[in-house]
Amino acid sequence: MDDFALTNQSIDVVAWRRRLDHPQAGGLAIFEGVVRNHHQGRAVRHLDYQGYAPLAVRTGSEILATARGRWPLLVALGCHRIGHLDIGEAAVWIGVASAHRAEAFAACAWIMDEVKARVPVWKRETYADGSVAWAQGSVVRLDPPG
Amino acid sequence: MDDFALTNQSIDVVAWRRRLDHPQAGGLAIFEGVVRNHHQGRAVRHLDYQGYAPLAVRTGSEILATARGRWPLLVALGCHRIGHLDIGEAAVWIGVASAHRAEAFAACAWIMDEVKARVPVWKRETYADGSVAWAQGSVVRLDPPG
Amino acid sequence: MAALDIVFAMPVPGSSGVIQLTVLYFAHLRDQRGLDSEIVSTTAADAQSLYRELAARHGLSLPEKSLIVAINEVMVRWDAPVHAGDTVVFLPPVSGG
Amino acid sequence: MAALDIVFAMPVPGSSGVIQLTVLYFAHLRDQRGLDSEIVSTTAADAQSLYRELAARHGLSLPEKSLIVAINEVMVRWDAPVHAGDTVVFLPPVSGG
Repeated sequence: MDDFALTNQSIDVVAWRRRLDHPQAGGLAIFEGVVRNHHQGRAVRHLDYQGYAPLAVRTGSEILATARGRWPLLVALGCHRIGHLDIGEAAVWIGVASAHRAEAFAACAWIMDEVKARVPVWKRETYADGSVAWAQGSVVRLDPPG
Repeated sequence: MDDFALTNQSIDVVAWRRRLDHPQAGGLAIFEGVVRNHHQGRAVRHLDYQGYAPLAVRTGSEILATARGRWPLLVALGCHRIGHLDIGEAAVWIGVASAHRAEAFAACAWIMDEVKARVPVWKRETYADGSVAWAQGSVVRLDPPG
Repeated sequence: MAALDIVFAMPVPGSSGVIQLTVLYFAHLRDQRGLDSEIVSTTAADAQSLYRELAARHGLSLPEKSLIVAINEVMVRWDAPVHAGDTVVFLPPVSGG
Repeated sequence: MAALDIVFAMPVPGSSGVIQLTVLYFAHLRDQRGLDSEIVSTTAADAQSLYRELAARHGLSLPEKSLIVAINEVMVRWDAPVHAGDTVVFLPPVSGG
Protein backbone atom coordinates (compact mmCIF):
# COMPACT_ATOMS: atom_id res chain seq x y z
CA MET A 1 0.00 0.00 0.00
CA ASP A 2 1.07 3.54 -0.65
CA ASP A 3 2.04 5.70 2.31
CA PHE A 4 -0.29 8.39 0.99
CA ALA A 5 -3.58 7.50 -0.62
CA LEU A 6 -6.62 9.15 -2.13
CA THR A 7 -9.84 7.19 -1.70
CA ASN A 8 -13.49 7.53 -2.62
CA GLN A 9 -14.46 5.10 0.17
CA SER A 10 -14.76 5.81 3.91
CA ILE A 11 -11.27 6.11 5.38
CA ASP A 12 -10.65 2.94 7.37
CA VAL A 13 -9.05 4.65 10.35
CA VAL A 14 -8.60 1.36 12.20
CA ALA A 15 -6.62 -0.15 9.33
CA TRP A 16 -4.51 3.00 8.93
CA ARG A 17 -3.83 3.07 12.68
CA ARG A 18 -2.67 -0.54 12.54
CA ARG A 19 -0.05 0.43 9.96
CA LEU A 20 1.55 2.74 12.58
CA ASP A 21 2.60 -0.24 14.71
CA HIS A 22 6.37 -0.37 15.11
CA PRO A 23 8.36 -2.03 17.93
CA GLN A 24 10.54 1.06 18.42
CA ALA A 25 7.54 3.40 18.53
CA GLY A 26 6.80 5.16 21.81
CA GLY A 27 4.42 7.83 20.54
CA LEU A 28 1.74 7.90 17.87
CA ALA A 29 0.22 11.21 16.85
CA ILE A 30 -2.90 11.01 14.72
CA PHE A 31 -4.97 13.74 13.14
CA GLU A 32 -8.39 13.29 11.63
CA GLY A 33 -10.05 16.09 9.72
CA VAL A 34 -13.78 15.48 9.87
CA VAL A 35 -16.72 17.18 8.21
CA ARG A 36 -18.20 19.71 10.57
CA ASN A 37 -21.69 21.10 10.41
CA HIS A 38 -20.64 24.74 10.11
CA HIS A 39 -18.18 26.93 8.22
CA GLN A 40 -17.67 30.63 8.82
CA GLY A 41 -21.02 30.92 10.50
CA ARG A 42 -23.00 29.01 7.86
CA ALA A 43 -24.69 25.66 8.49
CA VAL A 44 -23.15 22.98 6.26
CA ARG A 45 -25.23 20.04 5.03
CA HIS A 46 -22.51 17.99 3.32
CA LEU A 47 -19.27 18.24 1.34
CA ASP A 48 -18.06 16.99 -2.03
CA TYR A 49 -14.34 16.67 -2.68
CA GLN A 50 -12.60 16.42 -6.02
CA GLY A 51 -8.97 15.37 -6.29
CA TYR A 52 -6.36 15.05 -9.00
CA ALA A 53 -5.41 11.54 -7.96
CA PRO A 54 -1.93 10.90 -9.37
CA LEU A 55 -0.58 14.30 -8.38
CA ALA A 56 -2.31 14.15 -4.99
CA VAL A 57 -0.64 10.83 -4.20
CA ARG A 58 2.72 12.06 -5.44
CA THR A 59 2.49 15.35 -3.53
CA GLY A 60 1.30 13.66 -0.35
CA SER A 61 4.12 11.13 -0.58
CA GLU A 62 6.65 13.93 -1.07
CA ILE A 63 5.32 15.69 2.03
CA LEU A 64 5.70 12.50 4.08
CA ALA A 65 9.22 11.97 2.75
CA THR A 66 10.17 15.53 3.65
CA ALA A 67 8.78 15.03 7.15
CA ARG A 68 10.84 11.85 7.55
CA GLY A 69 13.90 13.91 6.68
CA ARG A 70 13.09 16.62 9.20
CA TRP A 71 12.17 14.43 12.17
CA PRO A 72 13.30 10.95 13.26
CA LEU A 73 10.04 9.25 12.34
CA LEU A 74 9.47 5.50 12.26
CA VAL A 75 6.24 5.64 10.24
CA ALA A 76 4.38 8.49 8.51
CA LEU A 77 1.15 7.90 6.62
CA GLY A 78 -1.72 9.88 5.20
CA CYS A 79 -5.01 9.45 3.38
CA HIS A 80 -7.48 11.91 1.85
CA ARG A 81 -11.07 11.14 1.01
CA ILE A 82 -12.80 12.36 -2.16
CA GLY A 83 -16.42 12.23 -3.25
CA HIS A 84 -19.51 12.91 -1.15
CA LEU A 85 -19.01 13.28 2.61
CA ASP A 86 -21.63 13.70 5.28
CA ILE A 87 -21.18 15.48 8.62
CA GLY A 88 -18.84 13.57 10.90
CA GLU A 89 -17.09 11.61 8.16
CA ALA A 90 -13.29 11.71 8.01
CA ALA A 91 -11.97 13.77 5.10
CA VAL A 92 -8.30 13.32 5.94
CA TRP A 93 -6.24 11.10 8.22
CA ILE A 94 -2.57 11.68 9.12
CA GLY A 95 -0.62 9.32 11.38
CA VAL A 96 2.96 9.44 12.63
CA ALA A 97 4.93 7.04 14.83
CA SER A 98 8.20 7.95 16.50
CA ALA A 99 10.26 6.98 19.52
CA HIS A 100 9.25 10.10 21.45
CA ARG A 101 6.12 12.17 21.42
CA ALA A 102 7.47 15.66 20.66
CA GLU A 103 8.49 14.80 17.11
CA ALA A 104 5.30 12.82 16.54
CA PHE A 105 3.17 15.85 17.38
CA ALA A 106 5.37 18.28 15.45
CA ALA A 107 5.55 16.14 12.33
CA CYS A 108 1.84 15.32 12.34
CA ALA A 109 0.85 18.98 12.57
CA TRP A 110 3.38 19.97 9.89
CA ILE A 111 2.24 17.24 7.50
CA MET A 112 -1.35 18.33 7.91
CA ASP A 113 -0.43 21.97 7.20
CA GLU A 114 1.41 20.90 4.05
CA VAL A 115 -1.39 18.63 2.88
CA LYS A 116 -3.82 21.52 3.13
CA ALA A 117 -1.40 23.84 1.35
CA ARG A 118 -0.23 21.60 -1.49
CA VAL A 119 -2.23 18.44 -2.18
CA PRO A 120 -4.55 18.98 -5.18
CA VAL A 121 -7.91 18.34 -3.55
CA TRP A 122 -10.89 20.68 -3.65
CA LYS A 123 -13.80 20.96 -1.26
CA ARG A 124 -17.27 22.05 -2.27
CA GLU A 125 -19.60 22.95 0.56
CA THR A 126 -23.36 22.49 0.34
CA TYR A 127 -25.13 24.69 2.85
CA ALA A 128 -28.36 24.16 4.71
CA ASP A 129 -30.19 26.37 2.19
CA GLY A 130 -29.01 24.16 -0.67
CA SER A 131 -26.53 26.65 -2.10
CA VAL A 132 -23.02 25.45 -2.92
CA ALA A 133 -19.56 27.03 -2.95
CA TRP A 134 -15.99 25.94 -3.43
CA ALA A 135 -13.96 26.52 -0.28
CA GLN A 136 -11.62 29.46 -0.56
CA GLY A 137 -8.45 27.35 -0.60
CA SER A 138 -4.74 28.05 -0.84
CA VAL A 139 -2.79 28.96 -3.94
CA VAL A 140 -0.18 26.22 -4.27
CA ARG A 141 3.47 27.27 -3.94
CA LEU A 142 5.64 25.78 -6.67
CA ASP A 143 8.75 25.43 -4.53
CA PRO A 144 7.85 24.44 -0.99
CA PRO A 145 10.46 24.79 1.73
CA GLY A 146 12.46 21.59 2.03
CA MET B 1 -18.26 6.94 31.43
CA ASP B 2 -15.61 9.13 32.93
CA ASP B 3 -13.69 11.47 30.67
CA PHE B 4 -10.48 10.17 32.18
CA ALA B 5 -10.09 6.53 33.11
CA LEU B 6 -7.54 4.12 34.50
CA THR B 7 -7.86 0.56 33.24
CA ASN B 8 -6.13 -2.76 33.70
CA GLN B 9 -7.51 -3.98 30.35
CA SER B 10 -6.24 -3.17 26.86
CA ILE B 11 -7.25 0.37 25.97
CA ASP B 12 -10.07 0.11 23.45
CA VAL B 13 -8.82 2.86 21.16
CA VAL B 14 -11.69 2.36 18.72
CA ALA B 15 -14.27 2.92 21.45
CA TRP B 16 -12.42 5.95 22.79
CA ARG B 17 -12.10 7.40 19.27
CA ARG B 18 -15.85 6.99 18.80
CA ARG B 19 -16.47 9.15 21.86
CA LEU B 20 -14.74 12.05 20.05
CA ASP B 21 -17.55 12.27 17.49
CA HIS B 22 -19.21 15.68 17.59
CA PRO B 23 -21.17 17.40 14.80
CA GLN B 24 -19.26 20.67 15.28
CA ALA B 25 -15.87 18.95 15.25
CA GLY B 26 -13.55 19.66 12.34
CA GLY B 27 -10.32 18.31 13.79
CA LEU B 28 -9.47 15.37 16.03
CA ALA B 29 -5.99 15.10 17.52
CA ILE B 30 -5.14 11.78 19.11
CA PHE B 31 -2.03 10.67 20.93
CA GLU B 32 -1.18 7.10 21.84
CA GLY B 33 1.76 6.31 24.04
CA VAL B 34 2.82 2.77 23.28
CA VAL B 35 5.36 0.45 24.87
CA ARG B 36 8.58 0.63 22.90
CA ASN B 37 11.30 -1.99 22.89
CA HIS B 38 14.04 0.32 24.10
CA HIS B 39 14.70 2.99 26.75
CA GLN B 40 17.86 5.04 27.03
CA GLY B 41 19.78 2.51 25.03
CA ARG B 42 18.56 -0.58 26.88
CA ALA B 43 16.37 -3.28 25.33
CA VAL B 44 13.01 -3.43 27.11
CA ARG B 45 11.09 -6.70 27.41
CA HIS B 46 7.87 -5.45 28.99
CA LEU B 47 6.44 -2.88 31.40
CA ASP B 48 4.34 -3.00 34.55
CA TYR B 49 2.39 0.07 35.61
CA GLN B 50 0.95 0.82 39.01
CA GLY B 51 -1.56 3.59 39.55
CA TYR B 52 -3.34 5.22 42.44
CA ALA B 53 -6.74 4.92 40.81
CA PRO B 54 -9.00 7.47 42.51
CA LEU B 55 -6.37 10.22 42.47
CA ALA B 56 -5.30 9.34 38.92
CA VAL B 57 -8.87 9.70 37.68
CA ARG B 58 -9.35 12.93 39.59
CA THR B 59 -6.06 14.42 38.42
CA GLY B 60 -6.62 13.37 34.82
CA SER B 61 -10.12 14.85 34.88
CA GLU B 62 -8.76 18.11 36.30
CA ILE B 63 -6.19 18.27 33.51
CA LEU B 64 -8.92 17.78 30.89
CA ALA B 65 -11.08 20.44 32.54
CA THR B 66 -8.17 22.88 32.57
CA ALA B 67 -7.54 22.19 28.88
CA ARG B 68 -11.20 22.87 28.10
CA GLY B 69 -10.78 26.24 29.80
CA ARG B 70 -7.66 27.11 27.83
CA TRP B 71 -8.82 26.05 24.35
CA PRO B 72 -12.28 25.95 22.73
CA LEU B 73 -12.55 22.16 22.81
CA LEU B 74 -15.65 20.16 22.01
CA VAL B 75 -14.44 16.89 23.56
CA ALA B 76 -11.33 15.99 25.57
CA LEU B 77 -10.75 12.46 26.83
CA GLY B 78 -7.95 10.35 28.25
CA CYS B 79 -7.18 6.86 29.46
CA HIS B 80 -4.15 5.30 31.14
CA ARG B 81 -3.43 1.60 31.30
CA ILE B 82 -2.05 -0.14 34.39
CA GLY B 83 -0.76 -3.67 34.93
CA HIS B 84 1.44 -5.73 32.63
CA LEU B 85 2.08 -4.33 29.13
CA ASP B 86 3.94 -5.93 26.27
CA ILE B 87 5.80 -4.12 23.49
CA GLY B 88 3.40 -2.30 21.18
CA GLU B 89 0.54 -2.07 23.66
CA ALA B 90 -1.02 1.31 24.34
CA ALA B 91 -0.12 2.71 27.77
CA VAL B 92 -1.99 5.98 27.36
CA TRP B 93 -4.54 7.45 24.96
CA ILE B 94 -5.44 11.14 24.72
CA GLY B 95 -8.07 12.45 22.29
CA VAL B 96 -9.32 15.96 21.60
CA ALA B 97 -12.00 17.24 19.24
CA SER B 98 -12.36 20.88 18.26
CA ALA B 99 -13.69 22.98 15.41
CA HIS B 100 -10.20 23.72 14.07
CA ARG B 101 -7.01 21.72 14.11
CA ALA B 102 -4.58 24.15 15.76
CA GLU B 103 -6.26 23.97 19.16
CA ALA B 104 -6.75 20.21 18.86
CA PHE B 105 -3.01 19.67 18.40
CA ALA B 106 -2.04 22.18 21.08
CA ALA B 107 -4.45 20.84 23.66
CA CYS B 108 -3.62 17.19 22.97
CA ALA B 109 0.11 17.80 23.40
CA TRP B 110 -0.44 19.88 26.54
CA ILE B 111 -2.74 17.29 28.12
CA MET B 112 -0.17 14.58 27.47
CA ASP B 113 2.58 16.68 29.05
CA GLU B 114 0.41 17.24 32.13
CA VAL B 115 -0.60 13.59 32.40
CA LYS B 116 3.05 12.61 32.45
CA ALA B 117 3.85 15.30 35.00
CA ARG B 118 0.96 14.86 37.41
CA VAL B 119 -1.12 11.69 37.14
CA PRO B 120 -0.06 9.19 39.85
CA VAL B 121 1.02 6.29 37.67
CA TRP B 122 4.37 4.49 37.88
CA LYS B 123 6.19 2.52 35.22
CA ARG B 124 8.50 -0.37 35.99
CA GLU B 125 10.69 -1.50 33.12
CA THR B 126 11.84 -5.07 32.73
CA TYR B 127 14.91 -5.26 30.51
CA ALA B 128 16.08 -7.97 28.17
CA ASP B 129 18.48 -9.28 30.84
CA GLY B 130 15.59 -9.69 33.30
CA SER B 131 16.56 -6.79 35.56
CA VAL B 132 13.88 -4.32 36.57
CA ALA B 133 13.82 -0.61 37.40
CA TRP B 134 11.26 2.06 38.10
CA ALA B 135 11.37 4.77 35.45
CA GLN B 136 12.95 7.97 36.67
CA GLY B 137 9.73 9.95 36.68
CA SER B 138 8.73 13.51 37.56
CA VAL B 139 8.28 14.95 41.02
CA VAL B 140 4.68 16.15 41.10
CA ARG B 141 4.12 19.88 41.51
CA LEU B 142 1.49 20.66 44.10
CA ASP B 143 0.13 23.75 42.39
CA PRO B 144 0.14 23.29 38.63
CA PRO B 145 -0.33 26.36 36.44
CA GLY B 146 -4.03 26.88 35.78
CA MET C 1 -8.48 11.57 -40.32
CA ALA C 2 -11.26 13.96 -39.46
CA ALA C 3 -9.62 15.36 -36.36
CA LEU C 4 -6.48 16.28 -38.22
CA ASP C 5 -8.52 17.91 -40.97
CA ILE C 6 -10.12 20.15 -38.40
CA VAL C 7 -6.79 20.99 -36.84
CA PHE C 8 -5.29 22.02 -40.14
CA ALA C 9 -8.41 24.00 -40.93
CA MET C 10 -7.67 26.33 -37.95
CA PRO C 11 -4.10 27.54 -38.36
CA VAL C 12 -3.09 30.31 -35.96
CA PRO C 13 -0.73 33.03 -37.24
CA GLY C 14 2.67 33.06 -35.57
CA SER C 15 2.37 29.55 -34.19
CA SER C 16 5.17 27.09 -34.58
CA GLY C 17 2.61 24.36 -35.22
CA VAL C 18 -0.62 22.93 -33.90
CA ILE C 19 -0.51 20.23 -31.25
CA GLN C 20 -3.06 18.17 -29.43
CA LEU C 21 -2.93 17.70 -25.71
CA THR C 22 -5.21 16.73 -22.85
CA VAL C 23 -6.50 19.27 -20.38
CA LEU C 24 -8.12 18.16 -17.10
CA TYR C 25 -10.43 20.46 -15.18
CA PHE C 26 -11.13 20.51 -11.45
CA ALA C 27 -13.32 22.50 -9.10
CA HIS C 28 -14.19 26.01 -10.31
CA LEU C 29 -12.63 25.41 -13.71
CA ARG C 30 -14.57 22.17 -14.17
CA ASP C 31 -17.79 24.02 -13.41
CA GLN C 32 -16.93 26.84 -15.83
CA ARG C 33 -15.78 24.56 -18.64
CA GLY C 34 -18.58 22.06 -18.05
CA LEU C 35 -16.16 19.19 -18.68
CA ASP C 36 -13.85 16.97 -16.62
CA SER C 37 -11.34 16.78 -19.46
CA GLU C 38 -10.91 17.44 -23.16
CA ILE C 39 -8.48 17.02 -26.02
CA VAL C 40 -7.36 20.48 -27.06
CA SER C 41 -5.81 21.48 -30.35
CA THR C 42 -3.63 24.48 -29.81
CA THR C 43 -0.74 26.48 -31.12
CA ALA C 44 0.25 27.54 -27.61
CA ALA C 45 3.93 26.96 -26.90
CA ASP C 46 3.76 27.21 -23.13
CA ALA C 47 1.33 26.76 -20.26
CA GLN C 48 0.56 30.44 -19.93
CA SER C 49 -0.39 30.82 -23.59
CA LEU C 50 -2.53 27.71 -23.34
CA TYR C 51 -4.41 28.99 -20.30
CA ARG C 52 -5.02 32.39 -21.90
CA GLU C 53 -6.36 30.71 -25.00
CA LEU C 54 -8.69 28.44 -23.02
CA ALA C 55 -9.77 31.22 -20.69
CA ALA C 56 -10.72 33.41 -23.64
CA ARG C 57 -12.45 30.58 -25.49
CA HIS C 58 -14.46 29.29 -22.51
CA GLY C 59 -14.76 32.22 -20.14
CA LEU C 60 -12.56 30.76 -17.41
CA SER C 61 -12.47 33.41 -14.71
CA LEU C 62 -9.66 32.34 -12.36
CA PRO C 63 -6.64 34.64 -12.61
CA GLU C 64 -3.28 33.05 -13.38
CA LYS C 65 -1.87 34.08 -10.03
CA SER C 66 -4.43 31.90 -8.26
CA LEU C 67 -3.53 28.83 -10.30
CA ILE C 68 -0.56 26.52 -10.54
CA VAL C 69 0.15 24.44 -13.61
CA ALA C 70 0.87 20.71 -13.69
CA ILE C 71 2.18 19.09 -16.86
CA ASN C 72 2.23 15.29 -16.86
CA GLU C 73 1.63 15.20 -13.10
CA VAL C 74 4.47 17.54 -12.20
CA MET C 75 3.94 21.11 -11.01
CA VAL C 76 5.78 23.54 -13.28
CA ARG C 77 6.24 27.25 -13.96
CA TRP C 78 3.90 29.17 -16.26
CA ASP C 79 6.61 29.42 -18.90
CA ALA C 80 7.01 25.64 -19.11
CA PRO C 81 6.61 24.46 -22.72
CA VAL C 82 3.71 22.26 -23.73
CA HIS C 83 4.10 19.39 -26.16
CA ALA C 84 1.82 17.14 -28.15
CA GLY C 85 0.36 14.43 -25.94
CA ASP C 86 0.93 16.29 -22.67
CA THR C 87 -1.65 16.21 -19.88
CA VAL C 88 -2.04 19.74 -18.59
CA VAL C 89 -3.94 20.76 -15.46
CA PHE C 90 -4.53 24.25 -14.11
CA LEU C 91 -4.94 23.73 -10.38
CA PRO C 92 -7.27 26.14 -8.56
CA PRO C 93 -6.46 27.02 -4.94
CA VAL C 94 -6.51 23.71 -3.06
CA SER C 95 -8.78 23.12 -0.09
CA GLY C 96 -8.13 19.68 1.30
CA GLY C 97 -8.43 18.75 4.95
CA MET D 1 -10.33 -4.43 72.25
CA ALA D 2 -6.94 -5.85 71.57
CA ALA D 3 -5.96 -3.26 69.01
CA LEU D 4 -6.62 -0.41 71.41
CA ASP D 5 -4.69 -2.17 74.14
CA ILE D 6 -1.70 -2.29 71.85
CA VAL D 7 -2.03 1.36 70.96
CA PHE D 8 -2.16 2.45 74.53
CA ALA D 9 0.76 0.18 75.37
CA MET D 10 3.00 2.29 73.07
CA PRO D 11 2.61 5.89 74.16
CA VAL D 12 5.03 8.33 72.52
CA PRO D 13 6.36 11.22 74.61
CA GLY D 14 5.17 14.64 73.41
CA SER D 15 2.37 13.29 71.28
CA SER D 16 -1.05 14.78 71.49
CA GLY D 17 -2.54 11.34 71.06
CA VAL D 18 -2.29 8.19 69.00
CA ILE D 19 -4.37 7.81 65.85
CA GLN D 20 -4.89 5.10 63.32
CA LEU D 21 -4.82 5.81 59.61
CA THR D 22 -4.32 3.98 56.36
CA VAL D 23 -1.14 4.34 54.34
CA LEU D 24 -0.98 3.16 50.71
CA TYR D 25 2.33 2.40 49.05
CA PHE D 26 3.20 2.59 45.36
CA ALA D 27 6.24 1.90 43.21
CA HIS D 28 9.60 2.23 45.02
CA LEU D 29 7.91 2.67 48.40
CA ARG D 30 5.76 -0.44 47.88
CA ASP D 31 8.91 -2.42 47.13
CA GLN D 32 10.70 -1.05 50.19
CA ARG D 33 7.77 -1.53 52.55
CA GLY D 34 6.81 -4.87 51.07
CA LEU D 35 3.12 -3.97 51.38
CA ASP D 36 0.45 -2.33 49.23
CA SER D 37 -1.18 -0.77 52.28
CA GLU D 38 -1.30 -0.90 56.04
CA ILE D 39 -3.10 0.51 59.03
CA VAL D 40 -0.65 2.66 60.93
CA SER D 41 -0.88 3.73 64.54
CA THR D 42 0.96 6.98 64.95
CA THR D 43 1.32 10.08 67.03
CA ALA D 44 2.36 12.13 64.02
CA ALA D 45 0.37 15.34 63.69
CA ASP D 46 1.19 16.08 60.06
CA ALA D 47 2.23 14.33 56.87
CA GLN D 48 5.89 15.16 57.26
CA SER D 49 6.12 13.69 60.75
CA LEU D 50 4.28 10.60 59.56
CA TYR D 51 6.67 10.06 56.66
CA ARG D 52 9.72 10.52 58.84
CA GLU D 53 8.35 8.01 61.31
CA LEU D 54 7.60 5.44 58.59
CA ALA D 55 10.89 6.06 56.80
CA ALA D 56 12.83 5.46 60.01
CA ARG D 57 10.77 2.41 60.94
CA HIS D 58 10.88 0.71 57.51
CA GLY D 59 13.98 2.10 55.83
CA LEU D 60 12.12 4.07 53.15
CA SER D 61 14.83 5.78 51.12
CA LEU D 62 13.02 8.35 48.99
CA PRO D 63 13.76 11.92 50.13
CA GLU D 64 10.80 14.12 50.97
CA LYS D 65 11.59 16.51 48.14
CA SER D 66 10.98 13.73 45.61
CA LEU D 67 7.55 12.91 47.04
CA ILE D 68 4.21 14.59 47.17
CA VAL D 69 1.60 13.77 49.78
CA ALA D 70 -2.03 12.93 49.16
CA ILE D 71 -4.50 12.79 52.03
CA ASN D 72 -7.91 11.34 51.22
CA GLU D 73 -7.19 11.55 47.50
CA VAL D 74 -6.19 15.21 47.52
CA MET D 75 -2.61 16.40 47.07
CA VAL D 76 -1.55 18.52 50.02
CA ARG D 77 1.48 20.25 51.55
CA TRP D 78 3.86 18.44 53.88
CA ASP D 79 2.55 20.39 56.84
CA ALA D 80 -1.03 19.22 56.28
CA PRO D 81 -2.44 17.64 59.45
CA VAL D 82 -3.31 13.97 59.57
CA HIS D 83 -6.38 12.68 61.36
CA ALA D 84 -7.69 9.34 62.49
CA GLY D 85 -9.18 7.42 59.59
CA ASP D 86 -7.31 9.33 56.88
CA THR D 87 -5.87 7.59 53.87
CA VAL D 88 -2.36 8.91 53.32
CA VAL D 89 -0.19 8.28 50.26
CA PHE D 90 3.37 9.40 49.62
CA LEU D 91 3.61 9.62 45.84
CA PRO D 92 7.01 8.86 44.30
CA PRO D 93 7.96 10.70 41.08
CA VAL D 94 5.30 9.74 38.55
CA SER D 95 6.16 8.11 35.24
CA GLY D 96 2.98 7.63 33.24
CA GLY D 97 2.77 7.79 29.50
